[in-house]
Amino acid sequence: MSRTTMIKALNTALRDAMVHDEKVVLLGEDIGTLGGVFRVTSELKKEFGAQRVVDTPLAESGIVGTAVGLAYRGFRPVVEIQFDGFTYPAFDQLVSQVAKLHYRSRGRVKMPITVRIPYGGGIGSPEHHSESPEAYFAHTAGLRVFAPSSVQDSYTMLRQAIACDDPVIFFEPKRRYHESAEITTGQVPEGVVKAQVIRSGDDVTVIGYGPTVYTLNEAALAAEDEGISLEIIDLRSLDPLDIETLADSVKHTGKVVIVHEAGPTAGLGAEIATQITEHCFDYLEHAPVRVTGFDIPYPPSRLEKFHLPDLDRILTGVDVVLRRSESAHQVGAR
Amino acid sequence: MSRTTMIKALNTALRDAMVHDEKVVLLGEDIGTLGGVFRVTSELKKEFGAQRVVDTPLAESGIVGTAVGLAYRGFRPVVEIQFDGFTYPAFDQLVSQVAKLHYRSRGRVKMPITVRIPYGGGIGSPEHHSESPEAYFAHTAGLRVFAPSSVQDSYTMLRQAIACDDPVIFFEPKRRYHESAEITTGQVPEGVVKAQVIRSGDDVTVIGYGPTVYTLNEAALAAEDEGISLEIIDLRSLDPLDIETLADSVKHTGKVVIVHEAGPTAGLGAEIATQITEHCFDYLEHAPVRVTGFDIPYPPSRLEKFHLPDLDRILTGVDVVLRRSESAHQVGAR
Amino acid sequence: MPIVSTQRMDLEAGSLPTHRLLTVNGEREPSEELDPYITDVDEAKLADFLRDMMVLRRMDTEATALQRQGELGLWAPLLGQEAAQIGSVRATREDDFIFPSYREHGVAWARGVKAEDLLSVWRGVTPSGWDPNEVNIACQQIVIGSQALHAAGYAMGIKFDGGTQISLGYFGDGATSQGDVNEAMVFAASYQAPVLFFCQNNQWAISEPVSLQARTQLADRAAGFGLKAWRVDGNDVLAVHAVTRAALEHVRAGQGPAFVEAVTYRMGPHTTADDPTRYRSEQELESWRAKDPIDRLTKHLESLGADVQKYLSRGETAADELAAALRQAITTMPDPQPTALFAHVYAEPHEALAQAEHDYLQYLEGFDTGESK
Amino acid sequence: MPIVSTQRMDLEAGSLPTHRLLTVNGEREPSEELDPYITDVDEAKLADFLRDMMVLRRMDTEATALQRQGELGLWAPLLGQEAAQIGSVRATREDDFIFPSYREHGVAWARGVKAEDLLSVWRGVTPSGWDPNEVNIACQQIVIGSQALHAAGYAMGIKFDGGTQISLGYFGDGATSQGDVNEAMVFAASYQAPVLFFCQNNQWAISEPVSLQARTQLADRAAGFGLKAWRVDGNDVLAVHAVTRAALEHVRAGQGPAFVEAVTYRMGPHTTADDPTRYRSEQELESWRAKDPIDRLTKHLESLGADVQKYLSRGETAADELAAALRQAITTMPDPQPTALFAHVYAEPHEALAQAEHDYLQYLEGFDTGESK
Ligand SMILES: Cc1ncc(C[n+]2csc(CCOP(=O)(O)OP(=O)(O)O)c2C)c(N)n1
Ligand SMILES: Cc1ncc(C[n+]2csc(CCOP(=O)(O)OP(=O)(O)O)c2C)c(N)n1
Ligand SMILES: [Mg+2]
Ligand SMILES: [Mg+2]
Repeated sequence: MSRTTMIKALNTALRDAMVHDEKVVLLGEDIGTLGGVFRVTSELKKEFGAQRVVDTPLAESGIVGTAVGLAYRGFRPVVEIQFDGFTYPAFDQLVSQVAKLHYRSRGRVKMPITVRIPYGGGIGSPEHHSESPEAYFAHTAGLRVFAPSSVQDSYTMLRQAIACDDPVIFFEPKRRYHESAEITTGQVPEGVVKAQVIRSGDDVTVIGYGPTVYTLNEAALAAEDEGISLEIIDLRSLDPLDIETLADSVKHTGKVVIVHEAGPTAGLGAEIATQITEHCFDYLEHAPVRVTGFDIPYPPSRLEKFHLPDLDRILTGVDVVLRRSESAHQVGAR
Repeated sequence: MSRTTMIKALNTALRDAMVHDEKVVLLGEDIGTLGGVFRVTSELKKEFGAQRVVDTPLAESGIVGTAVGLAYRGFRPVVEIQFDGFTYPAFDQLVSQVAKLHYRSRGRVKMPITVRIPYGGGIGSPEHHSESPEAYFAHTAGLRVFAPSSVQDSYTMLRQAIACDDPVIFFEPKRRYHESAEITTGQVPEGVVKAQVIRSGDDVTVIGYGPTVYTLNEAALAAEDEGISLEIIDLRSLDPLDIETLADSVKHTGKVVIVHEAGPTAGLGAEIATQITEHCFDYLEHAPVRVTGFDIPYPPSRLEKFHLPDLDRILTGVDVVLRRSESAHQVGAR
Repeated sequence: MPIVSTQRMDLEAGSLPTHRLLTVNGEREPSEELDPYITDVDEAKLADFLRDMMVLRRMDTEATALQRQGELGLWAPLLGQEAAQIGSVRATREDDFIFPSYREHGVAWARGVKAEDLLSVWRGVTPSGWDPNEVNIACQQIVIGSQALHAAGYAMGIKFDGGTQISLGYFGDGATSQGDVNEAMVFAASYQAPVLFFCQNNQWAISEPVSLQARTQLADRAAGFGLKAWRVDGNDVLAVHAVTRAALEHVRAGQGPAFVEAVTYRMGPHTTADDPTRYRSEQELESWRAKDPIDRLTKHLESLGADVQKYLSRGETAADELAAALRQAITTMPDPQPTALFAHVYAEPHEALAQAEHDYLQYLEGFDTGESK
Repeated sequence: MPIVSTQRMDLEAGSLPTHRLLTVNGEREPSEELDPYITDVDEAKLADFLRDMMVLRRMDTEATALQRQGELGLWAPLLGQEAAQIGSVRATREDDFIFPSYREHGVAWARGVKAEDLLSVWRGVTPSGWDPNEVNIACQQIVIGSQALHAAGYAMGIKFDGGTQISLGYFGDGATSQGDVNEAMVFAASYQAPVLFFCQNNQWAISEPVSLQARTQLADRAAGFGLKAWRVDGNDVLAVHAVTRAALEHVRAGQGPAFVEAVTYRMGPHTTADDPTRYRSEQELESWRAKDPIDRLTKHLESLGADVQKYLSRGETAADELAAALRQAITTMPDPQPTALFAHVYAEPHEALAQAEHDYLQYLEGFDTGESK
């Protein structure tokens, strides 16, 4: 148990995984000598050498495509994409190769590739540095998608992702990178990553993941002051979705608000809302409400505070689902 | 009015658009001399020359990226991606450039690019030739996404797509390419592309688009025999979604089945289901039911009949929403 | 007024020589550079090449016939490229790992893949026909150029774990336009990884001539990335063999990645779905027929005074046997069961998919028993 | 034991010469090839280059200062690359169209873009600062390499519509590893499109030395694609100007696309968020300081007997004026309104988004009037 930042927790997870399994290699732009632009891989090249912490040429398809070749050779590559918006040049390799090779080879070739992506907005960056592309990958069969929200989960889930024999797209909430907490290291839980009820409540279920979970907790405190009891669920695994945990909660509360930074249309919130409706139709007192970013390109940084779902919009979403406010539209999303 | 195949209707639309506006240029692999692997661009190079019907090097990012440059120059490029599964190498240019440049330039640079993609399964092809990637693009702000189902719409909507000042991802239902019908050419309706109620009914609303619409019509006939009246809606525009038309229907029937070939998770069906739930919560008698392909890589061709939503699965979906069958799961989808 | 000339580039033009050891008449041309690499290639070995190529050609025509008869969904013929494939793959070590495209049937077959396993994919019964780890050859790649990066990555792995193998990436002329192939050369050069890129320049990418993809020799392009590059007459099995050995030696010695451009010709359609008469002339075909790799090797064996008839009939027997067995295997190959839809999507448990499978199978059972629809 | 040497490649190595007209001491070296291109570059013109570079440097330091003070979100300094940018852009015609990366501030400014319009993007108030069609320069590109394809496509358009312009794509050394840049060369070569790729090899891609991206000269790489390639000392404004003119002449004459590698150095951090001491040495920096482009031109003007003090003070005045005006403009620049979120997402009506905007603005109004939250 020691107090550490999320960056350090991720760094420790990488180090522990590399010690644990010598087939783990890290690949990415600037991850070696520099330790990554966020320093997540700091000092690892010194410790493990340039053959395990590999600075790569500036080409994301190349990084992911060579990771596929390394997996064919029996390695367990952990790729860093420098920023969310630079994932797309690798999209073809991710969707047509990484996601499909286990199926294509009928289980003979494993693709235990972890793709770490610092994602989401709120850090005042220029274009392409604040994207939330998780729905693209959740929609892609063959991939698993994780999004930790806490310092502890950053460690634990990264270890789980690396240990997993399937490819995992691992979304790191970069805006929470500097948060710190006491964490336990060394343990890698077996089994599937589940959603977690991180705060129990009776009135409304509020579901989020990654960077928004912090704000969900704030919302719960604020709502409590008004006598409203929120049940907060941190999704953790975006694919597979732990629908049991979600449905259990909604069957109890009858109302649900789903929060993410990506735009609503065909986003993860739509899938969650639909599955909840499928599983809890007779329990629902109101249509699921989504509080999300807008269906727009990520805006310039001085506008992002208007784009990102904040405390007020989440609480408005709660009001809507409680029928204390007129319309879901007022949440600033659908 | 003349009877023509869908391929010929698309060909005519391209020709008419090129005659109408000399800034329309076609780009793609094998579209010139060969006339495209499906012959959609047949004879056009002869008629318009190699500077307007451009055989390109074998590189999809290159095709879309140079189309962006052509749009900067004032052209109106129509790109052919040879098969759905080869869209992904161009994903970055589509998502980070084509979709965002109008926003980025504050409206000073238009991106009137049409990306034609023969899509979907059912033609017995090898891997990567039967994908349904529409959700990726519907989730991407800045793009419009069209999917005609009929011969007439193939003509009309392609003309509308090319005339549109926004980029349009244009999904052609390749498995219906050889269908024929009488069509009217020459007209390009103004305004937004709307959904169409192609058959009125009272019991259940069934929503589809592209290649599945044909099967929806079959389902309506089969259901009629059993005394069930289906209202069939052809979505036509996948983004923007014409929620008014969908909601009006569901408010009338109280029940909805949504059909597509792509896997369910974070697919377009989830968005449709969610918006319908948002708009028609008090009218719904059952949770929206999705009848879709599975969350798997597209299977080998001798398995595709099990994967694609067929008449029986659609009718089972109808039974489920009518509570004549136990569980949505039996539809073979969520 | 076409802006792109469709004229074939002069095969002899460019900064690199096009290596050749056998003239089209089968005469042996000496080569100071290459002769040392084939001192062990005696009559017996040449006869083996001949048999390989004959069997391969038969497999190919048989596959085309099976497709025409509806037994295969599609087939991508290698007709004309037998020398490029056999000459190169026979130069590899068994533990060298190969990343092929959809047309390298000869490469896979020479590695011990059964013809019916190869064809099973084209029949549409399975996503892949063999265990890559058993034969050291990856699944055939359809997405143009992707596998070049896999080859580069595998080679990085060899370097990282200290292996002595070489990774080979096969692709066509059209593929050289793809970003992935170029990035593969960047990565290979950067890490000086033990990879050989083997490009079969068969002059066409479906309907597009190589002159549309490149205005220089493809080998020159590779050299610009810092790869050691060779250009070879791809219809000359001996030269292909020699050049591939030279290239592999270079790579195995740790001197960096290499590139071979084998100049050959796709005699058949792109696939059975293609109609090449729409984009190329009978004359062009004729001129390449004169360079046929099997004829050339036959003539060469004759010039050596070998009993060619014996070798030809041996080759034909082998071809007949393979064709008969192949036909038998393919026409009796059962269709897959719906459970195969869900198998191997994930390596580890995935509840939602397991549930979908369970529900679907139950639903299908309903039909069998006629219980419900 | 690092597998990738971080040693800089010898700037003089490779198959192409590195053109230079001014030694580091400002002495003029003759060049048969390039001299004809700069016969009109007299003292006055050189003095203009000096002023341009001085103003640019001041804009850059001012921007860095503004970032440190929280007025900008980020800044990507061009310090050290003034000659590469000014020398090249001043060789273009006004109607040539330029596709820049995020570091070509000098190129944009020289085209008439106001400094505050440039910085407005980096302040985070707008997605772009100017109208590309007014100054014939596209929005700055952040996705590495993408704009090379746009430049190639624009050039195809020039060819298609019979224009006499040239399209220019600027990018860095790191960008040459991206598939897009290589595909851009494929397309440019295939259509013999009038495009000039201008690569500022500033030795670093964030923390990665150019030797990680390439084992040959970048210009050699381009030549392998069939592009006419030049390599030039990028800190020699005269040589850059001459080479760019030569390259543009080649392209404008319809002789095909071209590539210029300007060998320069990024003296500052990658961006204001970067700490270059983590990956490069003070010695390296020192050695490049000795090659400073502004010093070099100053010394050259001295060697010509010019009244350098006059030019320097003129430059400083211009720089002071720009800096003051820039600071004033930036520090008083208002934040955008929430309506800007939704503007220009689409060129044509989009009901759902219009509805979302309407609802959101109403929601925000609720706060203002305190009616509801
Ligand atoms: C990324 C991608 N784009 C397009 C295609 C469609 N396609 C299949 S083969 C082919 C031509 C390939 O030419 P070449 O690389 O020369 O190989 P060859 O077929 O001649 O062996 C094309 C365009 C594809 N398979 N993958
Ligand atoms: C596709 C993509 N990947 C990664 C990045 C992050 N990134 C920004 S600049 C840069 C280095 C670029 O180096 P170079 O091309 O040499 O240009 P320079 O910054 O030196 O001008 C990187 C990796 C990016 N912007 N785009
Ligand atoms: Mg070819
Ligand atoms: Mg650089």
